[in-house]
Amino acid sequence: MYRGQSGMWLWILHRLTGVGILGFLFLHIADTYLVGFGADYYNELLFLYKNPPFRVLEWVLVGAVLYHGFNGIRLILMDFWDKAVDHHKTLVQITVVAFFVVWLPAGFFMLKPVFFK
Amino acid sequence: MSTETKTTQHTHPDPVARTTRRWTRSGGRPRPTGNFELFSWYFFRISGILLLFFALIHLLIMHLLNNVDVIDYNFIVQRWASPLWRTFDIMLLVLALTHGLNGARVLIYDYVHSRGWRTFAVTTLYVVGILFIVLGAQVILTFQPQIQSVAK
Amino acid sequence: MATQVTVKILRYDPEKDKKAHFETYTVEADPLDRILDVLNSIKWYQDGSLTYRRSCAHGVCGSDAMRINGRNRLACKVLVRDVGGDAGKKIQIEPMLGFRILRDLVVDMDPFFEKYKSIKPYLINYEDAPASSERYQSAEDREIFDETTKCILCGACSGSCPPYWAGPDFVGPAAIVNAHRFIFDSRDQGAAERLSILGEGEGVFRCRTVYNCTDACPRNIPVTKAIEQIRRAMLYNR
Amino acid sequence: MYHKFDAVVVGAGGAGLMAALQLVGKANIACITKLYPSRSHTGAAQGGICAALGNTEEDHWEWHMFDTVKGGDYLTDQDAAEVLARDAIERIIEMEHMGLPFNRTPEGKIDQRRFGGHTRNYGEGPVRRACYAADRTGHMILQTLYQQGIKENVTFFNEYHVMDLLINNGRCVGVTALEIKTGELHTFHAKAVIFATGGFGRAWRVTSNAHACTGDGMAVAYRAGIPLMDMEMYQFHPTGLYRIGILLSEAARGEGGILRNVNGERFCERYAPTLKDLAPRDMVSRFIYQEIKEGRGAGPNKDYVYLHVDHLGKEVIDAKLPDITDFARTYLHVEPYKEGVPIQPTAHYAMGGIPTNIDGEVILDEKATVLPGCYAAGETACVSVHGANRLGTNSLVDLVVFGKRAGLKAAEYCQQNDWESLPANHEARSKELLGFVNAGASDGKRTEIAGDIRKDLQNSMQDNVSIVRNETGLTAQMGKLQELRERYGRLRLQDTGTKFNTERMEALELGCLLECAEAATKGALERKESRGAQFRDDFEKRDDVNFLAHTLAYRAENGGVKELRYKPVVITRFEPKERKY
Ligand SMILES: Cc1cc2nc3c(=O)[nH]c(=O)nc-3n(C[C@H](O)[C@H](O)[C@H](O)COP(=O)(O)OP(=O)(O)OC[C@H]3O[C@@H](n4cnc5c(N)ncnc54)[C@H](O)[C@@H]3O)c2cc1C
Ligand code: HEM
Ligand code: SF4
Ligand code: F3S
Ligand code: FES
Repeated sequence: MYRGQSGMWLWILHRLTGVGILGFLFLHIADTYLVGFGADYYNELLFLYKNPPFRVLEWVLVGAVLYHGFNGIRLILMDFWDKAVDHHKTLVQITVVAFFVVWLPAGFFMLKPVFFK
Repeated sequence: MSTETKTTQHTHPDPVARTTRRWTRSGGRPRPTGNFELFSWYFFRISGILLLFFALIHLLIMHLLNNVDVIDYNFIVQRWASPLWRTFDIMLLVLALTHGLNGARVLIYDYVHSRGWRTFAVTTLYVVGILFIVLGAQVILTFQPQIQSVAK
Repeated sequence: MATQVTVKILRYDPEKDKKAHFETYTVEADPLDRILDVLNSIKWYQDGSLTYRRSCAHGVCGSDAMRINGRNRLACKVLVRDVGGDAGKKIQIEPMLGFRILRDLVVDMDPFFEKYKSIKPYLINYEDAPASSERYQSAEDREIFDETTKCILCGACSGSCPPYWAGPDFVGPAAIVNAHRFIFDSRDQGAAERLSILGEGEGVFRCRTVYNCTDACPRNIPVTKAIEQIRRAMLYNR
Repeated sequence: MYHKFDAVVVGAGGAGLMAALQLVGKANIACITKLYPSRSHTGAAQGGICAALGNTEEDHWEWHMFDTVKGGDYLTDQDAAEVLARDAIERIIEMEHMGLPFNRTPEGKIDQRRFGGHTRNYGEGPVRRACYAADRTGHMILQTLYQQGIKENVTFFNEYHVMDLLINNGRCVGVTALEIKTGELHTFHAKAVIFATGGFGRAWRVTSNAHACTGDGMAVAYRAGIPLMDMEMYQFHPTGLYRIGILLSEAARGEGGILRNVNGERFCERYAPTLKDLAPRDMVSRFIYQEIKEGRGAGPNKDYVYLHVDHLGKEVIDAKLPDITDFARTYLHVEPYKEGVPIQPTAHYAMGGIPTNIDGEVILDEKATVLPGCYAAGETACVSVHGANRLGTNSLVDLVVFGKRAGLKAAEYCQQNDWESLPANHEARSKELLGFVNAGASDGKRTEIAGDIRKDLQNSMQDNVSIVRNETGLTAQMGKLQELRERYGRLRLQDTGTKFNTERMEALELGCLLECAEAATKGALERKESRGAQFRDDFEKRDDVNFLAHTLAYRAENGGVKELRYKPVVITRFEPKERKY
């Protein structure tokens, strides 16, 4: 094992979330394809998505996209702004904080109807 | 103090701009390398920024403001009644897929080393990728709401 | 003020072992001793077969890059007290990742140097040099590539880079740093050649901005920054 | 394995690489080195390389030559010093053209700075003569030359340890070398061999030298019957980091750094009113020795003084002395911005070595008889440009000036001469040596530990053959070395492997150190005078009547110094005078 510092862990997560989202995207295209067959098929499938565990997964998905997106912005900053590289640590901190600041409240709103109904 | 302190060095704010100007001046400008990797890298950034816009709005609308309690066939029907949303979704689909497939390609290059397997994996990736773009696009573009559902 | 220091070292002898394994040693050391001194005292007084490279002993020759407590470091630039060895913490030493192990902490550096050579690490200038004077260069132009001239080719950066571990072909940050040293030298005219080499599949675009390299570099070279500058130079000069 | 090359260069430091580059295109060449070229100790050189370019103020090569001769306490061969000072200018320009990134003046020329012992107008005051690349000049030279080697496709044999020099019919015909990775013995058959293997600082306890600086080239030549010249002239650099000896370059003082004793007094003023802290190294080292001896040292043992750069300001320190200050922080946890750095003199540079003429040809006796096909350059050689004391920055010049000359001469020799066959049993001596070392693994009576012998050697050399020497110490040291040589005969070996057996390499290196130490001690014992690095408190005066001559030490067949001979000094322009600064 290499005890990499922050950059390495952020990169691993970026990769995992990227692949994760891609996987979900395939699924999502497939299910949306059902729309073409008519309402019954589609609405039946949606039932699956309405399961509480699925709702939590949905929140995780939102998290993945948020994280991947925010971290992507950090990478783009590093690429195009020479000084950003010098502030690597600060940028990492900002990314992580920004992610949680958005993701946790989002979770509250998304899961409220599931658990407090 | 000695005079040496006067030779303080000024760092140019942007070394890249400074040196590229030099190449242009001296005519030693790098040849276009026609490289796919540069394009791929750049595409990650461009599509990433666009995706940030599309994906976040998509998430906001579909998962936060609304959610699966509200979303059903009819919801889709109403949404795709507007060509604007159809365009939006088609953009999202194409960008996310090309961006994601590009990412998967990078992964293959990292972890699949034998020439044969690599070609195989990348080919499969492209085939599946194109298939899904076509499937997705077909739904979004050709979708016709079915009357009885609207009536329900 | 000598204290007892415990070190755990990954050992591998191609003539005896099938697999690498850890061995633990206890040595007397001063908190201000280098890890290299600790290795030396094991080799000289406990186990002569312990194998590692070393020369300068003060971080300028690049011989002894290895993984110390999980991170690539020069053994001669880490003191016992920097890693808490004097406070009873166990110190773990392993060879670098991403290289073939020849024996114990010694790894095969040949591929690394081949990659270095592949980026044409020498001044390319097609014009005749002035007969009896230097080529002029402003202090500002000299400053632009100052950092990357510091590289001692220790390999700590490449050995810390996940894409380098993953693929045997990636030229790696060290080679890129050395390309930067020439690409941004106002006297050099080989930028085009080097950029086209680095623009290929195994060049700068394999870097995923992991930043381990910059953390690992014992010469404090902003490696990632150099890589970014090259990528931008490529983009803006198509 | 057998290899055949027109020329073989042993060592890939500054001298070896420069020599190798001269042979490209003229001869089929190989460069053999026990380290990867970029690991050579030339890379550790910090401060600068001097040449009278006159970029920042008036300067002339004659002044440089004078300083070199005077700095060497008139033991310098003046024909060689002249070559050095003249050629230096061209070599610096040549390296700049190769791409060496020197620091620049505001006009874009190579910048220059002050260095110890370099003066204006024959001693009037300090002059800016040292060209530099921050404080990693040697690193940049090594990199640049190695890069040229890559460009010119020089064949490198990396991590091959040269063990023996082969001579047949009075001509040098090649070397044998051990491939470290496999443990295999290789023979390199060649018309010309160039030695550039660096110094032997590891014979002392406190040294600025790398672990690899074990005088291999000197010892190999010595064993093959070549004498070693002026080995007693070993330089102690005044400013080594306390206890560990890592060098803080003279550049620190060149940029205005100051030495102070425990009372904060700038003591150099007292001893050398004109040049003060920038007096030559042998002198400043003695000043420090004197301060410590008289109880003005700092620390619990009162055994170090301080180097101050804090008054120079952050910008100067960061721009011009970054590495040096980094060393202080890393190894002593001292902050040079704010406080003095504890320093003590450190074993640094061998003025002596394999004797050569000004073309780098190895010579065999006081009549300068040449050994055909054999060359040497760099620290391992003794031309002698440094005489009894080398000036700062003159070594790097030596490497490139005489490295180049040796290379050119060897190229000429290769083109003009035919092959000479290898001697019968050419591997016998190497195999015997290897056999001896390897037997340490199986022979139960072999109980001596290399680490102990090395430690004893280093401690005793530090005590007896360092800055101040005398009859008692030197005689004791001869006895000690005899004892160590005997103990070496009972050397134990734990590692029985063939691949990458570094314990074996270290044993071989220790043998080389012992040879060099003995030649140095014997030379110092017999030189009953004080001159440059050789300071005898029992003979405090320089004695030009008896000792204005180079020592040549010859080895006895079964070890030990057989005899000393003396070779006259070449004097052309400057008559010996008393040395004052
Ligand atoms: C810390 C420090 C700072 C210095 N600063 C300066 C300075 O500022 N200015 C200045 O002029 N001088 C300076 N010097 C002195 C100068 O750097 C050295 O004298 C010089 O670099 C020696 O170069 P070289 O080419 O002779 O040998 P090295 O660079 O030591 O190279 C020796 C080569 O020989 C090879 N070798 C050795 N033994 C064998 C063997 N048995 N088989 C095969 N290969 C072998 C090694 O692998 C290596 O490649 C400094 C020295 C030190 C230690
Ligand atoms: C939300 C906005 C997004 C942004 C800003 C963004 C940004 C980026 C960037 C900059 C990279 C390049 C990383 C690098 O070169 O090291 C990248 C890689 C990647 N992205 Fe995205 N992305 C976004 C959305 C997506 C989506 C929706 C997917 C899935 C379909 C995705 C999948 C991937 C994958 C698989 C990679 C490759 C990861 C790797 O090589 O480690 N991304 N992203
Ligand atoms: S960039 Fe730094 S870590 Fe990488 S090889 Fe050079 S000195 Fe070592
Ligand atoms: S660790 Fe590797 S991925 Fe890039 S930023 Fe450094 S080269
Ligand atoms: S021994 Fe030279 S870098 Fe550590």
